Amino acid sequence: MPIFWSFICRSMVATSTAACLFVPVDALAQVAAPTISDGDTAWLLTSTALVLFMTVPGLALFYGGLVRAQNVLSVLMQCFAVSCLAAVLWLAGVYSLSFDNGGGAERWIGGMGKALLNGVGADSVSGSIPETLFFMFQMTFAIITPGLIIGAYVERIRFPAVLMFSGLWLILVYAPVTHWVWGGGWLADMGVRDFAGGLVVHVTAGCSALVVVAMLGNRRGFPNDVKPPHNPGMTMIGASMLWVGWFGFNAGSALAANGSAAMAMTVTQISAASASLAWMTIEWIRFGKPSMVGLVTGTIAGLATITPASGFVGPAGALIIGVIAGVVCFGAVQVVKPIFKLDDTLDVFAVHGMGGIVGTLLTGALAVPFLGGVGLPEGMTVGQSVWTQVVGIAATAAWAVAVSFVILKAVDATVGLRVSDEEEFEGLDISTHGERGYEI
Amino acid sequence: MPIFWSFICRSMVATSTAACLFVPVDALAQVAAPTISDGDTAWLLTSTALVLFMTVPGLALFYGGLVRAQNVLSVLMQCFAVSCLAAVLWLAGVYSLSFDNGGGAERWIGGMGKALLNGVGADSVSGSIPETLFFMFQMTFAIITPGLIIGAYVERIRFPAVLMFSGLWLILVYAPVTHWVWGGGWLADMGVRDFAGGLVVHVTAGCSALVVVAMLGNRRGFPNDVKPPHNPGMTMIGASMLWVGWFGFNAGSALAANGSAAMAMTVTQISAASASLAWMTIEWIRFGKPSMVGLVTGTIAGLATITPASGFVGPAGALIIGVIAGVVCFGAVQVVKPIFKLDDTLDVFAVHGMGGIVGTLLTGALAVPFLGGVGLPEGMTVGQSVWTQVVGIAATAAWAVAVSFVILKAVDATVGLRVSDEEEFEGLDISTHGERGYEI
Amino acid sequence: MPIFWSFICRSMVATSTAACLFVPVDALAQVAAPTISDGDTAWLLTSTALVLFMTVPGLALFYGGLVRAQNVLSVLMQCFAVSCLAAVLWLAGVYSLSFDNGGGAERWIGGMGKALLNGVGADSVSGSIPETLFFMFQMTFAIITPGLIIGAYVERIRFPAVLMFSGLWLILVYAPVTHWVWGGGWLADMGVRDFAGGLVVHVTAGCSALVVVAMLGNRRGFPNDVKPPHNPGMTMIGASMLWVGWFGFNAGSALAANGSAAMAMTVTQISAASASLAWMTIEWIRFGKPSMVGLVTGTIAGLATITPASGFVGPAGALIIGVIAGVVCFGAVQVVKPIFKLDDTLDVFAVHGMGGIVGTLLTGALAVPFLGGVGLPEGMTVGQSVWTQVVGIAATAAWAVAVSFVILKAVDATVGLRVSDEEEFEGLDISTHGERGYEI
Amino acid sequence: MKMIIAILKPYKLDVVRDALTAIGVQGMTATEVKGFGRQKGQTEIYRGAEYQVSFMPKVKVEIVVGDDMAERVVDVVRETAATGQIGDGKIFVLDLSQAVRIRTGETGVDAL
Amino acid sequence: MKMIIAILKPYKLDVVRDALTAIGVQGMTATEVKGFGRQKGQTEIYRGAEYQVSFMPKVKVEIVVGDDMAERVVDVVRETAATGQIGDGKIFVLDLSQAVRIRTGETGVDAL
Amino acid sequence: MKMIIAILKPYKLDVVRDALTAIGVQGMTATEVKGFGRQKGQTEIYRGAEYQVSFMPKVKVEIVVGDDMAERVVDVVRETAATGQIGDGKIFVLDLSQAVRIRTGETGVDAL
Ligand SMILES: Nc1ncnc2c1ncn2[C@@H]1O[C@H](COP(=O)(O)OP(=O)(O)O)[C@@H](O)[C@H]1O
Ligand SMILES: Nc1ncnc2c1ncn2[C@@H]1O[C@H](COP(=O)(O)OP(=O)(O)O)[C@@H](O)[C@H]1O
Ligand SMILES: Nc1ncnc2c1ncn2[C@@H]1O[C@H](COP(=O)(O)OP(=O)(O)O)[C@@H](O)[C@H]1O
Repeated sequence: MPIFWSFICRSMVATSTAACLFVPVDALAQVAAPTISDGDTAWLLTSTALVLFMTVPGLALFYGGLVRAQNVLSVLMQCFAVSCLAAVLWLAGVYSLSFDNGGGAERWIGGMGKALLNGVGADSVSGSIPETLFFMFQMTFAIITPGLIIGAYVERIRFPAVLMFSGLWLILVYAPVTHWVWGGGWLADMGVRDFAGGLVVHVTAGCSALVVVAMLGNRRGFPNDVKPPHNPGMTMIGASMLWVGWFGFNAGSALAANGSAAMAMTVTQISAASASLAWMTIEWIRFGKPSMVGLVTGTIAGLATITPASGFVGPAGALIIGVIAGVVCFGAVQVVKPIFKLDDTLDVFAVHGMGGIVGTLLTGALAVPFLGGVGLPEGMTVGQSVWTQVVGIAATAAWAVAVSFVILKAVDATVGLRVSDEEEFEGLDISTHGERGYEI
Repeated sequence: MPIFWSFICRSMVATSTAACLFVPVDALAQVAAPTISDGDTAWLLTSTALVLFMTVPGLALFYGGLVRAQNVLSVLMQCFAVSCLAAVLWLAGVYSLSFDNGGGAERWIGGMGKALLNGVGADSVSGSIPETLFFMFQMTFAIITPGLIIGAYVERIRFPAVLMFSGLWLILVYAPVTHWVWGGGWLADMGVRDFAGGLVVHVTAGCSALVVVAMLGNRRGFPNDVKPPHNPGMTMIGASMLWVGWFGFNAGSALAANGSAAMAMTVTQISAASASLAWMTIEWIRFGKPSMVGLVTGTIAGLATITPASGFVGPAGALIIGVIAGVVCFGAVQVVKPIFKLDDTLDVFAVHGMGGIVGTLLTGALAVPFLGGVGLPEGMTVGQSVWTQVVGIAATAAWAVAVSFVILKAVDATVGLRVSDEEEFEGLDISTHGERGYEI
Repeated sequence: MPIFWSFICRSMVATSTAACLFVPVDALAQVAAPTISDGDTAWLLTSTALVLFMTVPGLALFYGGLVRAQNVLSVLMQCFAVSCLAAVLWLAGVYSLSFDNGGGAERWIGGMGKALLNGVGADSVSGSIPETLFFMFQMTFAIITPGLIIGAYVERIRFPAVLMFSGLWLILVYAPVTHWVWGGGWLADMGVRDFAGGLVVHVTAGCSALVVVAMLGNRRGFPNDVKPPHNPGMTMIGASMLWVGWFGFNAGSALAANGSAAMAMTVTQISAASASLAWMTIEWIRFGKPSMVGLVTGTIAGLATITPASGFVGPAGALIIGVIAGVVCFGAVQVVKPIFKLDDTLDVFAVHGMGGIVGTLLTGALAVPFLGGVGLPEGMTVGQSVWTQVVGIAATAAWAVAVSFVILKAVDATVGLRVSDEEEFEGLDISTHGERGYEI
Repeated sequence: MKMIIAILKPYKLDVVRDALTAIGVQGMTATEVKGFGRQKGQTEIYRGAEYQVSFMPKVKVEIVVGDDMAERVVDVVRETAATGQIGDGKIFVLDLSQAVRIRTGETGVDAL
Repeated sequence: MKMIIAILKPYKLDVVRDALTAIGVQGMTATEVKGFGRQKGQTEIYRGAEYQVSFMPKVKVEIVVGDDMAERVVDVVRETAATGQIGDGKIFVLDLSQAVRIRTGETGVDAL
Repeated sequence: MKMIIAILKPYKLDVVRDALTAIGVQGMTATEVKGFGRQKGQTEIYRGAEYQVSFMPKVKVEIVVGDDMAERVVDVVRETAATGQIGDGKIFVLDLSQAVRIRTGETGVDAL
């Protein structure tokens, strides 16, 4: 929620009486250099750790428990390797493309002036925190986003394709969209609201996931002859870590340790809890048994959906968002695989894509003060606000789909997308990585 | 360690010279509005994440590893679902009942003025942190407390009973006791000391656990024909997470990032470590082999026992508390199941109940400055202080037992408490949730 | 990176204009008493939790997944029990020996004035944080260091030997070296640089590990007839936790929430990621398959290697360090066991020892501003700086080796080092602890 | 000698074993197996997708006894393992030509 | 009656079972086993150390049928399980002297 | 042909297998089993409660060989598996009426 919001919020703080308790105004006048807040820095250091924790081990476990036992290590490794790759690429230039000033192309993409953190030192400041910390916090978002897509292609993709796709995707999909929304690009100019990544993270990942599935093909045996989750307990551990880590994701996106962060944490919690209960209730009614896998999937749906809204809505809005998230994402799961016959194996689109879309839309409407929100963007009606969000969703989805398609074509033509049938049957653990998950 | 203590502690800070470095006194005089500390806020945001982490996945894993393989998912799900339910109920009114001003009934119960966080916004302040953050931090306590009780009824309870019992229990047991101790009720007035939840969390949960067992009955086959823990490694992971998370629980209860928090963390660590070693030693002597499950059970005993004392005692006191915790809780485990024949399956009373009772008692005595403590409550002798604590324990235990009994009667009469024998044999994973834990 | 660095850094801060925004200078002049920063305190409370999390459950799982299924609990228990023991010993006197003023022996060892935290209360201050917090943060380092050595002796050591060795080792190896490097001893005087424990943690543990192996002997069946890792997924969870926790380790060693901490976090991340990718690439080329166990071992190598450098180098230096870490530690693994025939079972020397050595060396060279570092120690050339580091490494390694040898002799003569062949075959879980890891 | 192979519901293992011990059977060997038969496995539903578990978990017990004991053993297993519900399992009897106790080298019924 | 023991590649279990059901076999019992034979296990490399997995995972299927069916069953198993690659497995046939259905006490082919 | 079934202490599997390979046995099939016999299982204590593990983990090896080899196999197993301690296990020998190699359809001793 990034830098622009942060500047605004910081300037508000600088002129507010309460905050000035800590900042004698005359002192401020004398000193031109920006300064950091140790409290904000402390929280962002923590948030960075929390968001990294979401991917490794959180997301890795959430996904790893759902595949069959012969593929568990491949999933863990995909998450881990993509994390490492994203970290290095973020340093190499993706951060710069996302957040550096793009000059003439500023509406579309950032510049390369901060590639390799060029010119950014330990005393560079961004808002009220060190710039390297902003860099790190944002890096963890760039790590988890391609990680989310993994759920679509597990159990059948070639490992080199994972690396090549994820790398190109970060550069060609993630960086531009991040720049549009958070880096001063055209969606930011339009007033699109995305507090912690409904568009940047969930819509990009969810829509790209569908393209991956379409081009990679379904698992052998899908839909009738596939295996149930081999270790739902592992999935629950992952979901719990995602939940806890999401506090860093959303409340960290306030880029400060303040009331906005606390409220973001509150609405995150309410949405997660109510979406979980909603999903559980639907399963209970529909299938006669409430399942643990369902319950925790609801949690993730609630978390994904509140993400864009988390700095704008209040607790009542969060309750509404949570229940809608549970219902809509549950519904989406019943459509993508059974009806569209698209083997989005771990439901990336249904949970993250739909969650991101719905949450971004609702952000347009539920920020109204009546529901405890911070209010609509200045000068906008609800209709205008929602429309702006629709434009954001459409543009993000279209870009993610189109560019993912091109990348996958390139990957298929070079390193190849899919393993052989034998490798798929034997499982990627042995065939790709030469390891076995359990020797018990 | 709540709001009252927080106000006191904050006002002390406001008048202390050292703290004034950061708060020019004249500025303070001019501004009536309370303000937040970003450092304190950063720590409480973190603490909230840590305490949520204690329940999911911490407690869930701690418990899940101890049951048989056919019930592991049911335990994980119970912990997770109770967390979601508690979060929503906390928002709906339990927070308000606990901490809002109760008007004429203030000695007994809070009001409903803050139900749904009515009137509480991102800029509401509680002590030196946002009120929503206080709300969230306290919510995580309301999540873990009914979670602890789960250990008493695993492997045989109906899932609807879990939800109904936990929900009613939060409203009828947790909210009043919290109000008595931390919300300005009669125990607070008396000067009862409970820094982080010896009474509010551990005594309530531990005593209610016994009632649950008495009414639900023992597991089939108890005590001779029950299964050993199916995955002690899972239990160890959970215990470790509880340990780390407990830093948020106890040091977070200082509601500030200060010396009191640091000391609370210190004594927490010392008690956990020494209780673990005590338990291990006893097992080694008594059974000839020190077990891992025993070691980590000792840790939890040490943590539960230091909880009420953690803001009042010093390192020497913590050593004493830890060793006593290990010995007493070990002893209690040898009594409840083998002698009373009460199948408190995962030893909720012996570890948490006894820990809470012993810790609350010792808080009365060991706060003496001689042992590095903060001193007894003003104007009290050791005897008076201990007596006050005894009253607190007795009142809390009595209320928890009586009201739990009534709730369980109601639950039994409506949704039913216990699964059928076949379901119990087959395991709750399949029979209640339609899932299997391991497909390896 | 401790107290001395902290004082320096604090005094710099106190005289810098930017920082003074928060500290009206005249107020500072009037008040002699040192004061704490709530933001720094918040971050160090968090860091302490993160570093404890590294050992339990992080390291325990990292190691536990690599042994055979019949020893998993013994490894978890060794890590956990050593943690408890270290905590109590740290309080009892090891902290004091490390950081208290040693009077006449100051160059070699601290005093016992702060044993049992004598004279240290909730309001004692160390730098800008409570002293009890400094005590706690450092304790977590004292916990993990003997924990690291466990990897060398798993699957065959007697449990009493684990406790006796670890306890004596903390007193006789860890305390002196810590004092030399961070407590004001002779290496600190020389200007040796070790930001977060390359010498204190990794070189001591890695070198002692080799001595343990030499004296304990290899596992039965080593090298041809030993079992592959029984649960690599567990290892990955542990590695992820180590990664996330390492943010507390390195960025926490700034002892403040500032730009130095943020930069330390940044270089930690870059080194971890690039070492992982380097290791993966080598495996891929050399063995035809990139393994998950290899990838995450690379991560730990990268983390260990950046540790001493993390407060001194910039992102470019971190990239270099990471790649070198991956290559060198991979190479070391191929030497110690296959060529030296030393069954350093979980590669403690190859990963931690070599990582610590290489990182400490590179700290001497890569701190140059040209690579974004903070600069060499005042008045030193690169050659002098590297030479100083060499002396530090040699002294630390020699002390660790010699004293470990003596300790092990004593342990062998008293409680005995090694279990019987039958116990080793049956596995330590049953034979030593009377438990089984999986009952699935 | 006979080798009696019984496929049982897993929770019957203990009671069958106790009953056999009572009539003087000294040893047996049990294996976890997957049974396919008239009794069908459960359906599990994860996120709306149905997974048919085609088998039932069973336990296979192998008991070697002298010819004289064989009938008795079959009867005892049948009596203790039967619940009357589908899936109770089967008993199969094979002829054994030799048995050896590894420890001592004893052969025939002495080896049991 | 005959007890037919087939050692198969694990992924052949489903197709063999379907084929047997199609010819009227009512039940069978499967066990996960480790096979040692001409087909050798994989090599796994962890941190540079090689671990030779000496066995291949196989599934053992036990099918009891009347004498008349036995040959048919052997043929069907052979046809459906064969891939022509080393490690396809074996079929062994034993004579059975008795079979009992625990639920009802039926014996002989009626018990199957 | 004979099917030789050996119940062994698990750690003897490798040495028995090597010895059999040395005398020309080409294949065998191993299963993890639970043994009940004179040798009793461990007691585990968790939080003071005793859990009696009634069985001992054993491994069952099935080896099919021609009649001529059978005695030799039994002897080799006995010699290599014996430790002289209780629980060493048993060897059972059954007659086999047929063996088929699935891959090729070979039958009899050629199939082994
Ligand atoms: N023909 C057979 N050969 C081998 N095992 C069989 C056969 N028929 C049944 N079984 C085993 O017996 C178990 C019980 O059989 P099932 O048909 O379900 O019920 P019942 O024993 O009551 O007739 C099956 O799960 C399977 O393990
Ligand atoms: N003599 C034997 N006795 C028992 N089982 C055998 C024997 N030979 C082979 N097997 C089993 O059959 C499986 C396949 O045998 P293998 O020699 O690998 O290939 P193939 O069946 O194609 O000849 C082995 O893994 C083993 O389980
Ligand atoms: N009558 C039997 N039928 C089948 N298996 C048996 C029988 N008796 C023993 N066993 C198997 O042999 C194993 C060893 O037997 P046990 O009586 O413990 O020792 P020993 O072989 O030295 O006499 C048992 O654990 C069991 O698996």
